[in-house]
Amino acid sequence: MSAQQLAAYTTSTGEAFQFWVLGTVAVVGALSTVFMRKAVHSALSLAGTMIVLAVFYLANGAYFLGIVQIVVYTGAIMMLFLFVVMLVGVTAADSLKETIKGQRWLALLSGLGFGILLFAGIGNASLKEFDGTGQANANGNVEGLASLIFTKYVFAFEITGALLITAAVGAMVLTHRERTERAKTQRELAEQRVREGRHVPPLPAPGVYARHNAVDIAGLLPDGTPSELTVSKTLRERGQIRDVSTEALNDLRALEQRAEERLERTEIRPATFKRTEEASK
Amino acid sequence: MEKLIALLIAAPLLGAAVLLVGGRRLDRVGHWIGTLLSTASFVIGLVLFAGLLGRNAEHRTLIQHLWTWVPVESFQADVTFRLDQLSMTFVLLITGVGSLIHLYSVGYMAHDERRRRFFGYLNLFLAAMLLLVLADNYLLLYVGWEGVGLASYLLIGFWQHKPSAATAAKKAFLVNRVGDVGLSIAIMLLFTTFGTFAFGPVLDHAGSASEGKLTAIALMLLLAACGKSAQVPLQSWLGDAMEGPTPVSALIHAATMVTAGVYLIVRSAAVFNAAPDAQLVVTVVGAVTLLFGAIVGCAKDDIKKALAGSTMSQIGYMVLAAGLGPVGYVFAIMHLVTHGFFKAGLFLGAGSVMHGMNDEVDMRKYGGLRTYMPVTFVTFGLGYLAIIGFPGLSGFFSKDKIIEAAFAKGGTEGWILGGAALLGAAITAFYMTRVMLMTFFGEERWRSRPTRSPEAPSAEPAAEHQGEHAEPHPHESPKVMTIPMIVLAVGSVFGGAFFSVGDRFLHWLEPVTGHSEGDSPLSAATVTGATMVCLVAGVAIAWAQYGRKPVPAVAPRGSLLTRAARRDLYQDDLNHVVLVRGGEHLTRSLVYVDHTLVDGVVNGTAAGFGGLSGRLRRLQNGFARSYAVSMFGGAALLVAATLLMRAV
Amino acid sequence: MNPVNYLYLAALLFTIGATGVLIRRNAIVVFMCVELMLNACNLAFVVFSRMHGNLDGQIIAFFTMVVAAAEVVVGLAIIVSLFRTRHSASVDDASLMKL
Amino acid sequence: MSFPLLTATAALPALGAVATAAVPAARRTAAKWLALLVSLATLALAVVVLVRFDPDGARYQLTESHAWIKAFGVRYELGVDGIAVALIALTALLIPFIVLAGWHDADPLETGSRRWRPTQGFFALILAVEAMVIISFEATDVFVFYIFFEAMLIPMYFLIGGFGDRAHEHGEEAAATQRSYAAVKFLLYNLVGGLIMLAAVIGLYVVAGNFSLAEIAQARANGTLHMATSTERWLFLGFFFAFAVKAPLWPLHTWLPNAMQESTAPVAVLITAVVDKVGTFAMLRFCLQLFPEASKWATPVILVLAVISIVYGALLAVGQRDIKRLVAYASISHFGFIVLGIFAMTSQGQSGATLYMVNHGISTAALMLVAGFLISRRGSRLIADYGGVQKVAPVLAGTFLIGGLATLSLPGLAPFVSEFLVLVGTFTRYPAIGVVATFGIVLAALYTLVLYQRTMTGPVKPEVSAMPDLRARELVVVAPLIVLLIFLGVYPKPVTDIVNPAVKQTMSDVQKKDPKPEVEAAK
Repeated sequence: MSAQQLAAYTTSTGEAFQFWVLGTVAVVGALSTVFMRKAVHSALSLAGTMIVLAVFYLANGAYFLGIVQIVVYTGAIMMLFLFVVMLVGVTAADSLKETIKGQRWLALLSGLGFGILLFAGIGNASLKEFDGTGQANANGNVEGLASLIFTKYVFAFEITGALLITAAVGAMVLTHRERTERAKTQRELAEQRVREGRHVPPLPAPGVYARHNAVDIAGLLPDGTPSELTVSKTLRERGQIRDVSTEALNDLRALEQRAEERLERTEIRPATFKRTEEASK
Repeated sequence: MEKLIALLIAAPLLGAAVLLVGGRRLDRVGHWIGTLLSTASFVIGLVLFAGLLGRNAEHRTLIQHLWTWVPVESFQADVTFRLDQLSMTFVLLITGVGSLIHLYSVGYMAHDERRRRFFGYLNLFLAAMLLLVLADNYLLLYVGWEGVGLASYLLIGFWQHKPSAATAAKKAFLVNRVGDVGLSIAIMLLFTTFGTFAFGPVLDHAGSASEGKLTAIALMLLLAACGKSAQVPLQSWLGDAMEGPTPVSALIHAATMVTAGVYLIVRSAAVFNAAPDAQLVVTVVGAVTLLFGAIVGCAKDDIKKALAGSTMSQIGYMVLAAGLGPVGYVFAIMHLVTHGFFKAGLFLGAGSVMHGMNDEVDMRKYGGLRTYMPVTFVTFGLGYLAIIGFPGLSGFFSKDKIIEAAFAKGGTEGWILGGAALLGAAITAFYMTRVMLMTFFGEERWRSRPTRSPEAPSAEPAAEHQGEHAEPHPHESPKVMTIPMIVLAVGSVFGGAFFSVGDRFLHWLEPVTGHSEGDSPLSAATVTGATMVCLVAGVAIAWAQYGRKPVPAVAPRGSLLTRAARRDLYQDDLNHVVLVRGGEHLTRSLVYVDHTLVDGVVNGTAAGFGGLSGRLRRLQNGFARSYAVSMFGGAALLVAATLLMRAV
Repeated sequence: MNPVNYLYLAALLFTIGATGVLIRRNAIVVFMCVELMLNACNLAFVVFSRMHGNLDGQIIAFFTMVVAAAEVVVGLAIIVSLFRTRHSASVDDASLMKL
Repeated sequence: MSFPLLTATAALPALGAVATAAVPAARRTAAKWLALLVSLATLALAVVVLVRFDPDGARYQLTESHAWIKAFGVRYELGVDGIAVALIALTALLIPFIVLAGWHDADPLETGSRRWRPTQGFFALILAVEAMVIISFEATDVFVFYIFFEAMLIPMYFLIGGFGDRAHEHGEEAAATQRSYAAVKFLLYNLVGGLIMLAAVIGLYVVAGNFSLAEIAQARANGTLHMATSTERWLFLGFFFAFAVKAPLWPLHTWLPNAMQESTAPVAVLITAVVDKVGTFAMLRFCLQLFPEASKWATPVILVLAVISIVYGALLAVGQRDIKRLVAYASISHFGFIVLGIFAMTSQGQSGATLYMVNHGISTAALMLVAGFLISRRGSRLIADYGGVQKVAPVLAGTFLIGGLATLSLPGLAPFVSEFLVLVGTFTRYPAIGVVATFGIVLAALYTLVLYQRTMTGPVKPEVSAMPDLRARELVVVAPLIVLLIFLGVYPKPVTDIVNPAVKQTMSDVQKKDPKPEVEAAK
């Protein structure tokens, strides 16, 4: 057989080495995509797998795809994922505990079976001849693809174009929130409050200390516990309220100490105190 | 002249339509419209009668064909009228008595706010009855037949707010329906036998049919007659029918409708003549009813019910006569006519009495009324003499002839039937005398009257608004009521004589019904003598019982027979137990079966499928992921399948 | 080494992705797993095109990417609006297919 | 290509249905008037058909034929014989009354709801039913007939399930459940029948190779199409079962009482007076024409079933406590008469049966609609809740009585003629069965009079003491029906003239002659 063919179905040891190393990486990435508890981590590991795949494309002579894989997939789509993850809540980690009875076992079972079957299928499929992409890529991989896309697959191409447009519009429609009813005026809101009878007065303000404008610090109730009402809904849902009840008490205690220290001295110099008062004017 | 026949029916029919559709605005004149139209019909009848008399005997049949009614292949029913001597007789009786009773009702129903409707129904009845007797084929006759049934239903139940009246009406209609089944089966048999059911062809060819078929037809006709004419075993409705206003009882349940059965038999003479067995059955029915009615009539304290019993028995006479064949037909009709006079008269008299007595119907609350209502007394008395067959009065001639004819039947049957007829005459004399005595003689039991006795329910609503315990002030009825009574009384006095002198009636009817002199084992004189003896005996016994000693105001327990007779010889109770109760149970069980069995099977299968699908439904738990699992598993199976395919 | 191993890898990734789809409840992660499966397919296609020495496989892979992009856009949009309405991205919460 | 009259007759109500459904929710009255006008226009068209139809002409007239599904040789073939014409006329005649009677039945309980538009739906559905009924009377292609025979169920289902009586003893939600039960029952029964018929239709296609009634009958007649006896019998049973369910024949009748009891009076009339007629009509047109031998083979059993229906229905009617159920069972009894007449295989029987379909339609309409007015006044269907109505509302009671008398087929009213024809027709060939059936008339009198007595007579119940008499609209509904009952009772010739030739045809299909009388006495 010619070297050409030989090159076709056996590969250089370099490629073999690359395959075994990166392949493991890819599999690990895939597995961690599945088993990471936090969506962010899954997304990142998936990105890793994709990059590995991009390399494999290049190795298989699909230069254009390789680049596209990196630019479009890893660059765009995965970023999109991350955006959404952030939108939905980075911190929101879902438990891997299964709710549907027997679901997990069935899933693993069928997955295993499917995998085995695939392997068997590939195994006894006679895939010996690899006449590589040599002459296919003779005058450039991109040109080759282009000539195919704009001749043979032109209709499919156009249709996918249309599909993309539709998808874009669809995404906008889905995510765009139409204001169905007129925004309530202050007056109406007030009336509603009175009608509902809860919180007739305005909500209590968050406990703000001079040292920073902390909307995320709940105001404290007389017994020193933080009041949920004082912080905005979003923060409450994100669970990002900073509970400062204890440190507030500590500060108070510290204050008292200092006051006592003061008290020992202030008795003899009220004038200065007054003067300072005037000075402050 | 044929053209006039339709008018006979049209006049009262128009009246009925106008009065029933007209609404309240006719309330003031309604009764006069009704009376006028029935009288008009009577006048037309007279004109036609004159016309018939003008012709010679064999051309006295007028046919008027109006239109083809139901044409389906060989089944051809036409609306055709036939006016011959027989129907002419009926026409005159119906319209004549009818008009009188219309007149009477004007007074009698004066206080009823639904009088217009009442007259509408009366006219409807007249129309239907005329249709019945004028029809030229059995199917058209059937229409009239049911029409009078409807009218009687409406009139019996005229005071519908009384459950008793409504029930009585329903009962009457239902019992009649049973008879109608007979009539319709008879018509079907006629159709299958002769291919037609028009009087002409059927009666002409009656002889050529097989006797079995003819007997069947005749028996079915008899069943119909029993229903309509209240003959045993379908007599039970007549007594209750007295719930209706008295004029109704007089017109429908004494003079005309109940005699339709006799008309049917006489009309189908040819068929009966060819079916001797059927004839025998007819005579037996007649004889039995004659005694049955008479016995019942003896025991009733309700004056109308007593008269109803007597009606039953008198019609029994007619049926008996009709069953005797050509010997009896003429006399059956003659007795029918005379009976029409005096029985109507008696009922009107009874009505007049009730009118004067706050609508009290219990004879035990009457007594000594002759001085208070002389006209009623006289007319009633004449009717009484007529019905018991007092020599010279109409009842005498007609009934006597029937008894003769019964003996003339010959053989043991002849003796039995004749004996029954004689006995009947005696009992008739007894109970009529009883009625007479209890009502018009004896001390005045209505003074300081006690509470009304339970078994005599008030027949009229007037009782309610006149107050229960108001002591009645017996008084003569107004002219408008007495005049018809007088006319009828005249008829019941002279009718019989007029008909019998020179056998006028015989010659008049003979062409239609045919006539043959039977050879009686007894001479006419003997029979008459025997009848007289029975009559005297009956009167004497009645006098002994009710004339001499005072009548107790509350009915005594009485002998076994009396009690039985009070309850219509338990025949009604039998019906109730067997038919009503049985029927109720049957329907109830059927309803149950329909619900559980017939429906249950279907619902069962339905439930089965429901359960199955309920189980299958568990798979669809709505979780996308479990659907995905099944999908994935399916995919795996597909791969496996393909691999296997490649393997083999 | 025989390039067929690429195919084995693809199969492996595909299976992993599929299983992930089945066992994860977070819609986003499920989505990622779908992407993983798609990529596995792409790899297979690329390898096939190498196998047959023409570019059709790559073309198909290319189209797959495009479609996947479209699908991701729409899918994520759906997830977002879903999250807006029911404050959760769990696929089990959207069990509306049940009657 | 002349004007497609038959198509128009069916299409007009169909379009009307669409138009009515499209009327905006607020304009309820407009929808009503539209529906009424459409139904009247349809009536006019039906009259045109009636006039254009020549009784002594060809068997099928005003025929239309267009290729439809070439693959199975399905042709859109329409054509009417006398029987069909009579029934089309009946349908077109009754619908306006039904619409008028149901004028307020579908008014929404709470007004102002913008989306909910029951009124439009109600009348649209009625018109849809009319269209389908008419076209299934016209179809001479088995397949076309089958389609509409089945499609009819859909609007009927919604009419029964969606628009029940407001009057219910156990309150509204109980009414709703019972209603849906009735609707589902109706649907299931008829669907099962329809499925079996579908099998038979396919079988017929396999045997005959096309669906055209005329062609198949022709081929049967001149022997070019031979069916094995067993095949013919199976096919016959398949068809007959569906029709027997629709008719309904004992023991397949139990859907009718529920359906009629739960639906409003006009819909009940629609069911029993119009839709069910398709079943009996189809027996006459398809069973006898396509499978004469099998029909004759099955006759004894069918006659027995029919007699059972007559007596059984009547007895159960006597036992009912619910006015509408009573009428329903009475109808079952009457359908027994119709089937009896059809399968007696005499010209009297079959003419009578056809006439019976028409008369029963009118009489039931009269009785049921008046009953509906009564129920809508008192708000209860139980007979026991009434009494003495006659004194309060004499006109209502009077019309009710006339309707009842028609139901017990009193001579002088239309049903008598048909019933007697059926009885005679049966009697001439099967005397015993004829006699048994005749006793049905006693039972008919029983249940009718019991109903009248309990509701209308007796002392006035306090609940009904304030009951208003018939209003103008209701009179307009009832009066014409009554006039018609009387007219057809006195002069049914117009109908018989149309029907007789068609019946003669059918008789020749089954090669039967009327039995000859013993004595030829007829002039």
